[in-house]
Amino acid sequence: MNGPITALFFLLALIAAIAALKVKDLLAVAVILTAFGFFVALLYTALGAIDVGFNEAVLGAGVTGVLFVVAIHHTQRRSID
Amino acid sequence: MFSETTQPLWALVPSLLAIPLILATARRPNLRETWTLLAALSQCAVVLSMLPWVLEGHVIESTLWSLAPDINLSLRVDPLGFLFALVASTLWIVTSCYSIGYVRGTREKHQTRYFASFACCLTATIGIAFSANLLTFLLFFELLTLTTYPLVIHKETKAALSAGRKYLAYTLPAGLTLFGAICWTATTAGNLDFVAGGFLSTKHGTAETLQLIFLLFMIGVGVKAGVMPLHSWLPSAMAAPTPVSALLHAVAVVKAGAFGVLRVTGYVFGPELLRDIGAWTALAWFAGITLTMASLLAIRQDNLKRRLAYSTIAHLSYTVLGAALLSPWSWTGASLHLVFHATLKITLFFCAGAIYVNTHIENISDMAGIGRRMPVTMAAFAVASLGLVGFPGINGFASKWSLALGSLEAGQGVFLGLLVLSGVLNASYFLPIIHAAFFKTNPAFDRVAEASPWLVAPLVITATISIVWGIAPNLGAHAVDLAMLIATSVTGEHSG
Amino acid sequence: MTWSQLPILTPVVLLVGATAVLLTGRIRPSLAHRLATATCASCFAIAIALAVQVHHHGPTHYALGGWSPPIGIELVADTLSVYFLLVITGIALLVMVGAAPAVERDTPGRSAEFFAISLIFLLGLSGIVLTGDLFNLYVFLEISSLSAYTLVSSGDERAGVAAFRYLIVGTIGASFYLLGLGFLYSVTGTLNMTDMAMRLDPAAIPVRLAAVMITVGLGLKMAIFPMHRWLPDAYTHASSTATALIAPIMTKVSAYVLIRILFFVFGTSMVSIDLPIAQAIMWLSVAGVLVGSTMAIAQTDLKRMLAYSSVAQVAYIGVGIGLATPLALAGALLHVISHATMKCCLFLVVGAVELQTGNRKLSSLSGIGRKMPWTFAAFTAAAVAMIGLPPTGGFFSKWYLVLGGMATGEWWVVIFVLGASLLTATYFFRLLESIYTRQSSELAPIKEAPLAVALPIVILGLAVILFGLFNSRILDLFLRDAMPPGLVISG
Amino acid sequence: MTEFLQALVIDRWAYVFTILLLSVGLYGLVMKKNLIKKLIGMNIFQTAVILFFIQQAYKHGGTVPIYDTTVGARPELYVNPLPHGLMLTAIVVSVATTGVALALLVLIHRRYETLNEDELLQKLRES
Repeated sequence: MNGPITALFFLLALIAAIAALKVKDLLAVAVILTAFGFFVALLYTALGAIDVGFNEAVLGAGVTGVLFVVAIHHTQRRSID
Repeated sequence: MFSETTQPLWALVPSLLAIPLILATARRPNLRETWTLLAALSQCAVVLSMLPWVLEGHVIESTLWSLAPDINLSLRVDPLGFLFALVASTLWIVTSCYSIGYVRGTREKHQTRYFASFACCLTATIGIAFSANLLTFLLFFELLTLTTYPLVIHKETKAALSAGRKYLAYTLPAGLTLFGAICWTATTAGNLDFVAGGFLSTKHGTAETLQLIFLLFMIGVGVKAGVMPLHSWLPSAMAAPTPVSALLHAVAVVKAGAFGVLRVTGYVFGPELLRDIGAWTALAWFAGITLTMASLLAIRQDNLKRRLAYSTIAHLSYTVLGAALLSPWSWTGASLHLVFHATLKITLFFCAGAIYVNTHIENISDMAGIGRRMPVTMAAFAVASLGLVGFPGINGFASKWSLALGSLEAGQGVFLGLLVLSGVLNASYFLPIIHAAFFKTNPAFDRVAEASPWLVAPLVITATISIVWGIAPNLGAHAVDLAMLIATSVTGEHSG
Repeated sequence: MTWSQLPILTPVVLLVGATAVLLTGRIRPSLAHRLATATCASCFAIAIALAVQVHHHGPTHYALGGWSPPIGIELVADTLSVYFLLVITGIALLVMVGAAPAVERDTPGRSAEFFAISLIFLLGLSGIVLTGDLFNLYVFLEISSLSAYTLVSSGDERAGVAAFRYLIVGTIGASFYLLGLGFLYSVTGTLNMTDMAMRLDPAAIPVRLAAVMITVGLGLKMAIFPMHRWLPDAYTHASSTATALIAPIMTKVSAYVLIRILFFVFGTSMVSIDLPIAQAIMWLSVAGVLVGSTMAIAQTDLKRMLAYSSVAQVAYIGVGIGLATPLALAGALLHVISHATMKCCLFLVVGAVELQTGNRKLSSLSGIGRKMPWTFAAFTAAAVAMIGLPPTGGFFSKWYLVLGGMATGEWWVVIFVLGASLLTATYFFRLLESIYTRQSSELAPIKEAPLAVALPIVILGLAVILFGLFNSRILDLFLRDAMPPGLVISG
Repeated sequence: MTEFLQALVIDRWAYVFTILLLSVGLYGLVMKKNLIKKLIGMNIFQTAVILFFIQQAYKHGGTVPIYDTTVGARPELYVNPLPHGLMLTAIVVSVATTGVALALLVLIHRRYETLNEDELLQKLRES
């Protein structure tokens, strides 16, 4: 809302989200998802929610990413869509 | 503890108490049957003990607890309910004796389930008789449906199971219809307590609404009463053992239906409203057509029990017709027929069962000459058939006579014609059986003798009662007095 | 301690119990079950105490951490929440009592974990009914849902897929709820239920959007048609104990949230007059009743049949909510307790049958009624209640529903509700017939279930009948006071 | 309604982004066949909801909700901190859900050796 920086983060998050759904290599997807989480965390910070931003960076980006990587490691890497 | 207001409650206790006792003594048949007999005797005694109060015109009412806002689970003994309870509980005694002889004679399986279900049914029947409002009535009515089901499928043969399914297919939708009708009544009237002369009036809705409610009620109770075209479960249900057919399909279940018709016409709608909305003509015509058609169909049946079943359908419609005509005499006749038809039809079923136990014959065409070998049984059969035909000197005459008077009183001569026609038809499907039984011979029966005393005694007793009441209808139970009390309270006029 | 602290006690006891069960499971596994049962028993006792307290002194408030509302989170025990708390803890206790053999069979060596998660599940549910804060409710909703997914996954080999589907649907439901909550917060600036009810402007567009979103979200959790697809799989493939625990109470608690938010926060007039939300719920529920009953007829697996009948029966509650008249809502609330008891009874019987025979195909049940007389006597009572015949609880909930429907002139609803009873009768009588009449030689060595398993079943079977006979006691003790503002049961 | 939409697009363009993000999540949930992709869709959906809350808390010209001596005790100048607190919890819930879901996926893969919905249904039907 406060100008171009927020808008940029929004755009990046949106692109990351779409990419996460489009890319077929799931390990790459996990990385993109982490990036998505990171952009969202930045967004939170830009919106004045520093604590939520930290939380998202650690949990939303970090832990979730690791969880996905572990799960993909245990299952399969390729996805048909 | 034993006061006037608790008495209707105590009437339910013996049969209810008998259920766990019967189940608990499953391994000891003699003890188990003792419970049944004891329960039957004490139940009858409790009911009879209320006779003086009822004759004095008291209406005994006892409320147990609240079932829903403004609606209580309450029992109420008025002349009509009393009459029905008396018939059911008295005939339970004889049926119990008969059942014991029958199930042992045919070595039925699952006898414990049989006796327990029987006790359940009796509880439900007495409950129906003493219900003080429509919700209590519905409660026991559905309970009767449920507890009869195990008895219908008792033999567990294919025919019995499909008869059970047919029974449910008719009675469950009927129960729901009744449920809907009762809900509708509760919504429009805000009250469900039976009142002699009816509690609904034209201010509770338009004529069309009330006609629709009446139709729903009649479908609800009419299925059990076997009013055509809702009758076809009844002949199928004859797959049950004979004592079941005898008590339940000649007395308890179908009479519960007929009793329901009396309750709804006389105590919910009332003669005045039914005349106003014109619903009585429709009911009367349904009953009139049923009693003619059923008699005609009975002639075509070769299976004795099925013929009796169609005869039952016809005779229940006598009661329904009497209720529909709304005159004092017709109501007297309807109430009397509720009682008198019961003793007659139960005798006939007992005879059919006695023949089956001894010879395993079910078809009438095979019964020629049996009267010579089982004279007592067939004599009782003859008495009961003549009673149903309407022969003077047997109790069926008294009720038919009142009904005839009632139809004249209501100015509906055409129904008198139907009654007479039905009497002739009755004769034409019963008399050939008696004729063939006594005046033909069949060497196959040479080694056949009377059935065991457990079976013969009950049918002799019921036949004797029929004759005694034929000569003095008011003896003992004051049936005529009670019937007149009912007619007076409902129609507001004195009969005779 | 004082009586006003009772509301917090249930969640705390459950949390402590869960931890203790997990720890003792490591040391003495046999102790875990007893500890879990004891925890449930004490929760039931607390619920009773709370009920007495609320009955005599009115709603009990407890401010968490001493922060008074509307800033802090508040626990509120009023009649409605106490009623649901009694159902939850009572059912939980009865399921727990006989759970040991089945759990040991279904999740060998991990029964302590199973019991611990069950207790967390109950913690979530009791939190939902006790909280007075809408966001807190979301958190408890997710706690109970997460443990429910885990419990479901403990079943047979297909349970994982069923649980995953349940998880996706459940999370979408919760997210919709949260989204709706966001809208509400944006216009009112509060999350406290009572506070919000006072500040709401029913005409505001965000409020209306929120009402739709929250209804959709809870509809998913409650399995209202057409959002019911997850339920049959989840209930069928979960282990028998998990199903007996989840099926009777999980959807009911979602119904509680729906009632609480629609009638207490939004208000009756908004959801039934300003917006056609109640009508939508009603018609979807009618469809659910018909679809659920019809699908149940087609099933060959006992558990799956019961699962579809759950869809239909929960829809009855939906019909009552949708009619939004005092009597219909009373019918819905009465159906909560009666359906919880009968469905719990039926699923416990399934568990007992699986335990004794290792099979639950309908065709293999022929003649089992004679082998397990007590269990199946209770089963029969519950089946009769499902059909809605007197004198059981099922009959009377239908009675109030139909009266409520007639009062508002919704004749089609009345006809469909009554007609659906026939469908229910079709599959239950077919089942009863084969249970009691046909003979199967395979069943020869089958015996009645052990006492601890059979006893809760019999108690539930009796309860089904007693709740019917004494329904007006329930009505007087709980339902009259539990009615939302503006709806009064006359008489 | 049109006024509401107008206000949404012009004054609050950020909400439009959030709605887009919601739709992307929903699209992934409904359209994707791979269960992990579905889960990612769910994650995006949840993030969008959380974002929505954070946006509500935001005020033009508001500062971070940490006491600042230059601003003083004037609540209208701070961003509303309450939704932040709530969303901390919501994020934890969402991560926990993801964790459970991934565990289930590992379980499913172990049994059926696929995470494709169509293949899974096929195998379920066969067994």
